[in-house]
Amino acid sequence: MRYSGFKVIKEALTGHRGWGPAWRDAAPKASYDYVIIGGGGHGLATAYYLAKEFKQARIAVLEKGWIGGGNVGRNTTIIRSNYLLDGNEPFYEFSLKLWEGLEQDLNYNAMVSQRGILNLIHTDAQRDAFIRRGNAMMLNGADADLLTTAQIVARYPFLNVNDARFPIKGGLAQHRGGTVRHDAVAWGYARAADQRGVDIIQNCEVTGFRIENGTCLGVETSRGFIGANKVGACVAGSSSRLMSHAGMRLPIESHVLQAFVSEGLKPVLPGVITFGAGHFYCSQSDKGGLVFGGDIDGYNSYAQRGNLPVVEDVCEGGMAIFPMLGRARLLRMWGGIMDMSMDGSPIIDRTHIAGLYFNGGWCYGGFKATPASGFAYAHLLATDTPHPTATAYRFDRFALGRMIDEKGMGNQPNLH
Amino acid sequence: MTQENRLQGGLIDRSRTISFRFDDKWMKGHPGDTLASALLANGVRLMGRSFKYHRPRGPLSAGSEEPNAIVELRDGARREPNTRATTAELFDGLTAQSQNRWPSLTFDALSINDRLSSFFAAGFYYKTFMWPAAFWEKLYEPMIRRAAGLGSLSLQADPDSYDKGYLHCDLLIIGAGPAGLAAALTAAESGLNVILADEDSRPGGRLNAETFAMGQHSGSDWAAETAERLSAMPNVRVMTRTTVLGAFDHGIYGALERVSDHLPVPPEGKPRQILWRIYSTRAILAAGATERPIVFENNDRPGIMMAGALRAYANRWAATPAQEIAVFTNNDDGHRTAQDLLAKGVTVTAVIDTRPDAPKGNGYEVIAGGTITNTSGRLGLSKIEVTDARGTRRSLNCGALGVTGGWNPNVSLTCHQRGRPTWNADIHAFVPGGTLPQGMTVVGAADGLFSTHAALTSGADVAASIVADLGRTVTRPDLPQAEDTPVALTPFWHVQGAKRAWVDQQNDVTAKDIKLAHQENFTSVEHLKRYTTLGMATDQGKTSNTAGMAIMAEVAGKSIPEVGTTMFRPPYTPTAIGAFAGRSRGADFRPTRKTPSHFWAEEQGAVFVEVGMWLRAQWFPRAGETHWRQSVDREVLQTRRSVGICDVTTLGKIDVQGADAAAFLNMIYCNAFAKLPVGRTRYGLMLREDGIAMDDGTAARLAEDHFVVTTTTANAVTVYRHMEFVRQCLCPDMDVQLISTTEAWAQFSVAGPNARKLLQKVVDPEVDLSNDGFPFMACGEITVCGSLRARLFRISFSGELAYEIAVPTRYGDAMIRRLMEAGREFDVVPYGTEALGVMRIEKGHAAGNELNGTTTALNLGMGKMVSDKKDSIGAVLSRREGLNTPDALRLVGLRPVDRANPVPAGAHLMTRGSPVDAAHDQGYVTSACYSPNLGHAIALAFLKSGDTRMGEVLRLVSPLTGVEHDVEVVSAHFVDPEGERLRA
Amino acid sequence: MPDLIAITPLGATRPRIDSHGPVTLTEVTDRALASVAARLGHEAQTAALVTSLIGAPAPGPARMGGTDLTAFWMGPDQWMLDAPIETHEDLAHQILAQAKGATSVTDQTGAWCRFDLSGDGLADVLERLTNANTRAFTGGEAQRTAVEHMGCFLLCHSPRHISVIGPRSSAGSLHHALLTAIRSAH
Amino acid sequence: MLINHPTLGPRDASEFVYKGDAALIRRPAPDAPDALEQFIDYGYLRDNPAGAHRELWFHEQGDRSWLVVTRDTLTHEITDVELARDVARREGRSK
Repeated sequence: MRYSGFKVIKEALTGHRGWGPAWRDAAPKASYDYVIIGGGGHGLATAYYLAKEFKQARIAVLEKGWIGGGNVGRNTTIIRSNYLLDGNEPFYEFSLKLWEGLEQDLNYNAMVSQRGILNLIHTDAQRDAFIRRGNAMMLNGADADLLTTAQIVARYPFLNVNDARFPIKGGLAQHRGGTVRHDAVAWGYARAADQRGVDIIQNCEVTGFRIENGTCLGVETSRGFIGANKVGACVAGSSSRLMSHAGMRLPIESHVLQAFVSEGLKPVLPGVITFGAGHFYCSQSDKGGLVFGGDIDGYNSYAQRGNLPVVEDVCEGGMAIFPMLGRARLLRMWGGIMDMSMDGSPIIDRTHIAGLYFNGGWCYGGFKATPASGFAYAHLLATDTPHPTATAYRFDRFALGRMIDEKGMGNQPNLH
Repeated sequence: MTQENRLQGGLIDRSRTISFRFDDKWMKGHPGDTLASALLANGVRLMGRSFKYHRPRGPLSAGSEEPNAIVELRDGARREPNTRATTAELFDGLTAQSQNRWPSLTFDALSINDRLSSFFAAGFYYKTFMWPAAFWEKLYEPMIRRAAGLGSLSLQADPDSYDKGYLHCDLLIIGAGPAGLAAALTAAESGLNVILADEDSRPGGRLNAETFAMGQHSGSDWAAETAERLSAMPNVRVMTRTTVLGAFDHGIYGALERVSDHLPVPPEGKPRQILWRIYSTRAILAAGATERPIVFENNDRPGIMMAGALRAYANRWAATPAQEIAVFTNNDDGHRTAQDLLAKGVTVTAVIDTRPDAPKGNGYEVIAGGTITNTSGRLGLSKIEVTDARGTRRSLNCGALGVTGGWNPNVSLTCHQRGRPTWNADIHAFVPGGTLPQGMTVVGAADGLFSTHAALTSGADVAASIVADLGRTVTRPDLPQAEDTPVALTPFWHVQGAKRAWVDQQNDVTAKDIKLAHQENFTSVEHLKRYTTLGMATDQGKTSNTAGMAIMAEVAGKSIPEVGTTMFRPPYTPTAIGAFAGRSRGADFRPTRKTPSHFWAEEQGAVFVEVGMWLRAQWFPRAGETHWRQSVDREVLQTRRSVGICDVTTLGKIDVQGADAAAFLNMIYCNAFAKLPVGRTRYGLMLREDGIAMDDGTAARLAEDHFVVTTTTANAVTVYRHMEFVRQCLCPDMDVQLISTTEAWAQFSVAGPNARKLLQKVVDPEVDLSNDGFPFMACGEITVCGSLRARLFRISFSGELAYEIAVPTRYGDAMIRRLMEAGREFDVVPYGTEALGVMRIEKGHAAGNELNGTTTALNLGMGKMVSDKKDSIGAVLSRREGLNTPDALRLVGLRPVDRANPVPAGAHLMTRGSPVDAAHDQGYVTSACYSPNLGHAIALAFLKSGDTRMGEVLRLVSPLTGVEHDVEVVSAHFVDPEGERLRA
Repeated sequence: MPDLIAITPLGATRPRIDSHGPVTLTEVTDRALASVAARLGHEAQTAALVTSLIGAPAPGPARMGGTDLTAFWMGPDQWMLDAPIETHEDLAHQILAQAKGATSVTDQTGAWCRFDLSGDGLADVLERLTNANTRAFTGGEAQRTAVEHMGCFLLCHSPRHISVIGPRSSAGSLHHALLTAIRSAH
Repeated sequence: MLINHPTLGPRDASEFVYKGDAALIRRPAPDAPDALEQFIDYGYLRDNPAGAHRELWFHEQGDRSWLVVTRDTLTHEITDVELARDVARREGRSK
């Protein structure tokens, strides 16, 4: 069933009896060509593009809980392609382009909203670094704009420029950046994949891999064995737990990242603001909640919750630039498990086990990457060659010394 | 207006009458009122509008679970959006505005949404607004955003201050109702260090809302006396107006104390609120329970309230929403409500009890087995339609309706560490279950024990067992006799056949929305919540979640526990962001570090720049200089011509001592230090274990077993941490001791041809500064200005004949003045970080812009420094092939072919004639400046195989800043490449 | 004596004193500091050195000791010595003379600023600044912790007299934080 | 979180700086024939368990000790804390 304004009106007048399920609850079959482990944004997108772009069939997505229950359902909804390094920027720009056409492609309104993202500059050295970044973005075909303090204050008159500890000296903007209604991304991909015959199997936890002489034959699950020609792992924060069943150790640590939302407020923030010096970034949802976050808690964790010091640190950053926030109330805080990689960049690659593929290490950048990650992973699964924008996301880059370290923090995941 | 609905009695202070304003009306109330109770007393039921349909709404509750009666409190910069009228304490002159309505609360244009509601069913927006694509951002979204949101921010800086604090206790008791008070008495009299926190201004919990007797006293009197008794004890801290908002790891709780919210403005110097971090050995949750509604047609009109709230308004605040009230119940509380209202002289039209076997009424009509099938009244309830057991409908006039579907224990805090509540079939509610936060026990109504007697005994018993656990002897207090009525309830969640029945009143989620979610396969409780927005409003679903689960269970053919609950998250109630920030805001966001010469530099009118937490002089403008470049050029030229002085105290200094000090430096630096003679300094490059350059600096050997290591300003802390890691974790038995001395010494660089002459005038006579006596890279301990101990290093960042002289910090101010005075005959200049930067670029020295965390020794042109004769951190991984490719980036110098052109840092480099895109990127400019010595711009850059491309002309491009022209690759050593000046 | 005039951490020639309610806040500038750390295998000698210097047992973890010349614990086998500056302007070298290669000594006088809180209700002030349980202090505690993002030592001479020793470069920020907390609490 | 410091008792985790898996104490021998492979494993591969995790914390706002903390990454419960220097010695890092 296609969604449309007319359909909405028709159903409204006929008591909404015509709406069917957004996706079927499929029962697992004995085997598939492709089994994608993880019903998050990336897994569902992978299944969708496998079916749509690569004309593959017999695809299943296995989800241990409810689809979209991982980071796609608990992030701060930002999309952008303001990366510095050649290994990253083309990929994220590809992703941003996919976002731009996503809703028509999926026939689902995920509220892709390009109201812009702004990174504040506080020192000359920072400006040098942001100019280099902005140039790298433009050389990769993305948009970037260097703003003066006056231009920024004109757009955000309530920014603290009077008694700021770190005075604002300008900013790097990407006007095509913005936000997307996060849950809708999972539901939109699920619905579109389902319509192309993908089996979405919830409450089906993968407990092991069946591997014989170096080849993966399928997965053991809480609902029995499921055979597969190709198995694609796509479980973000749970990557190490899952791949340990295949005897793999990963260049990944799992960390908790907290995020926050305020009570609903009339619109004040048009776009996304990032205050690096204060470890704070913020946007305002269409419902009016200020959605904000900051650094990860910084210790290995699989508990989807954090602690007070980071909550306070983030709010300090917020008050430092938005002193009007004092009387806005924090409504809810939550945590997600980030698959923090050793250089802060992801992995989309084959494993040493034939038929077993891996997608992970997204740190806290996974949401904006959802379409490109799904597309590139589908490309790898279908063709056994990396997508042109994802050639650098290899396991062996650490052994070869070809790290993609945007922040220059080295092999310590909690610093990325 | 008169207080037409003010009743007799209550716990308000009638001796004082205070004024407040709601929208444009001034009204009267009494101390002890909340905004909601005062408005009700003044005959106001309509207090707000709902989020989506802008339906008229009045208070549903009398507490922090309130979904409807939310207002903008106060004006101007102090405006607080979305404030619950039910918890806002009334003060004289209080002002409040209704919100989310236009033009007025009684006439709201957007209430048109209500008429169009069938088009706005759950999730409708996911299905439309997609054509044409461009319209989303241009038309649809702006429209939606304008309509969205509730209250509005003032857009001004919050004028109030906030504190943070830290408390420690043996036992934290959350909630000062009967259970909490009994627990506190027991623990306190047994000698524990107790904190008793309650969100209300008045201890007692439901005791203040009910007519229960506690022995000889009224419940509220007993609570007040008990709280007083506790407050008087030295080992107890009673904290009212304090909400425990979250249970964090290891017995740490977050709590918000509202110090001044009940006052017009906070007293001078005092905070508005304090965020407390409470460290507790044990905790008792006595947070009580929240009443839940029954869902029926048009159940959201102003005047329709929780039955318990009606009792609270009548008994505590002597206020009622109307003089004619009906009650809709599935349990005996409905009848208690009727009796309390009657006792206050309010007419009870009827009690509609869903139970066929409902108890007889005592002075009021009971409609047993009846339900409410509709209501009317545009801006407030006027009639209800009742359908009795035989299906006969009749209409009853009433201005208010009390609804009760039973009570839900407040389990929220038990779930903050992912514990899941379990279903208790006896009371038909979720009770604490799963793994509770470490050290937490639950008592009273929060644990599903609903009688006052059970609350008292469970509180006392649990406290006693904790006392015993902590090894103290238990002293049991005398507790009064209290009611012990059993729960009499027959589950009844919603009236069948309703077309528009509200589950989540603030977010306008109806029973039909929940059924639609199920129809579209959003059946997981998390999907239900996210698709319909059930429970995501500012009340976090405190009154709506269970009914929502029940309806979903019914349509899904499951039991309520099978449907389960969503995750409870902190904070327990929405909390001001300012409180989480405390005093760390504005200029006090982070501490400021000042150099020893800061006060002197201020006198000179220096311009300062942030470097980490430090403020450093960036340049020293002189009269007549209109552009910073004039000042910087002058400082550079004068330093190279004669002599200049710069405060370099901010560089990290780490004292390294011990028999193995040299071996230790060999480990942390990639180059060798073992053979460095005493009295000499050496440049050192530190790698991270991954082979990337981490930091650079110098190490001066003051004695066989004593070095002073310097780090860059930015990395001082991380390098020290790293060195301690190597010392304690990798080399535990090296005899080496580390301590930071960054702040112990005021250090000044004295640079320029006349540096020696100048210093000679300051050091004590016996110090030999001659080139032989104190050659380049020498170091030593000397005395200056008459026996003051100092350290002297002959090192040079500027490339000039230069020394760094260090004196005890307290003398730094005097020292800079003395040096400037001694240098007057040489026209000495102070120079700032800009001139420092220019001179180091002229010399091709790498700094932060080059050591950016991705560059190797090879990139920096120091590949040969990485010794393979010894083990050192990072040496092995620096040998990976990807870090040693022939086309690796190399540090080079650049100058514009047309000397008039700038060379901006951050620009990229392209081979001439090649396309200008990322695929053809050859490198980038790291540092750039105008060289006053050369008379044109110069830059340092990383260039692919740069070492083999000297003289090549490249295309420099900076599309971001609109620069594109040719530059020539040259040696990075622009000035004095042979280094004769610094050895002079 | 050098012919230079030292200034206080707050930048004046005379120490700053503030009073509010029951609390007095005093900038203390008349103390010399030097840290000592045991050389490997000389832990006992170093403890003995500290003992002899302060005329009392070398203080254990998070404790201070001594009367005129005092010491407080900084870390494993590491102490800070604290003496009147007029008699010990050159404390580090005075100790070094007795260290006999068993102990590493470092001059710390210039590295720190010190503010003394005296009067009643000091815990009410400090509980708004640090997570240290200062209410439980009875005297003799020496705890290193963070105060408003600054690494500080809290020395409890008595519940009515507590020193806050912080990084000298941040003296202004520390003084401001202390004063604000005093005004907020009293 | 609270970390029960072996010499100082329970201290707020916000006084500490986290580094990572305590396996970082086991730095390979640089002269081994397969030193490069060993260092790649040491530098980049982690067990990242969901459960008991031995990890390194530095008491930066305290006594400057590196600690080895055994903490459950699912519940954050801490079951053991040692001075890293003692652990390093026990693991044979004495020269």
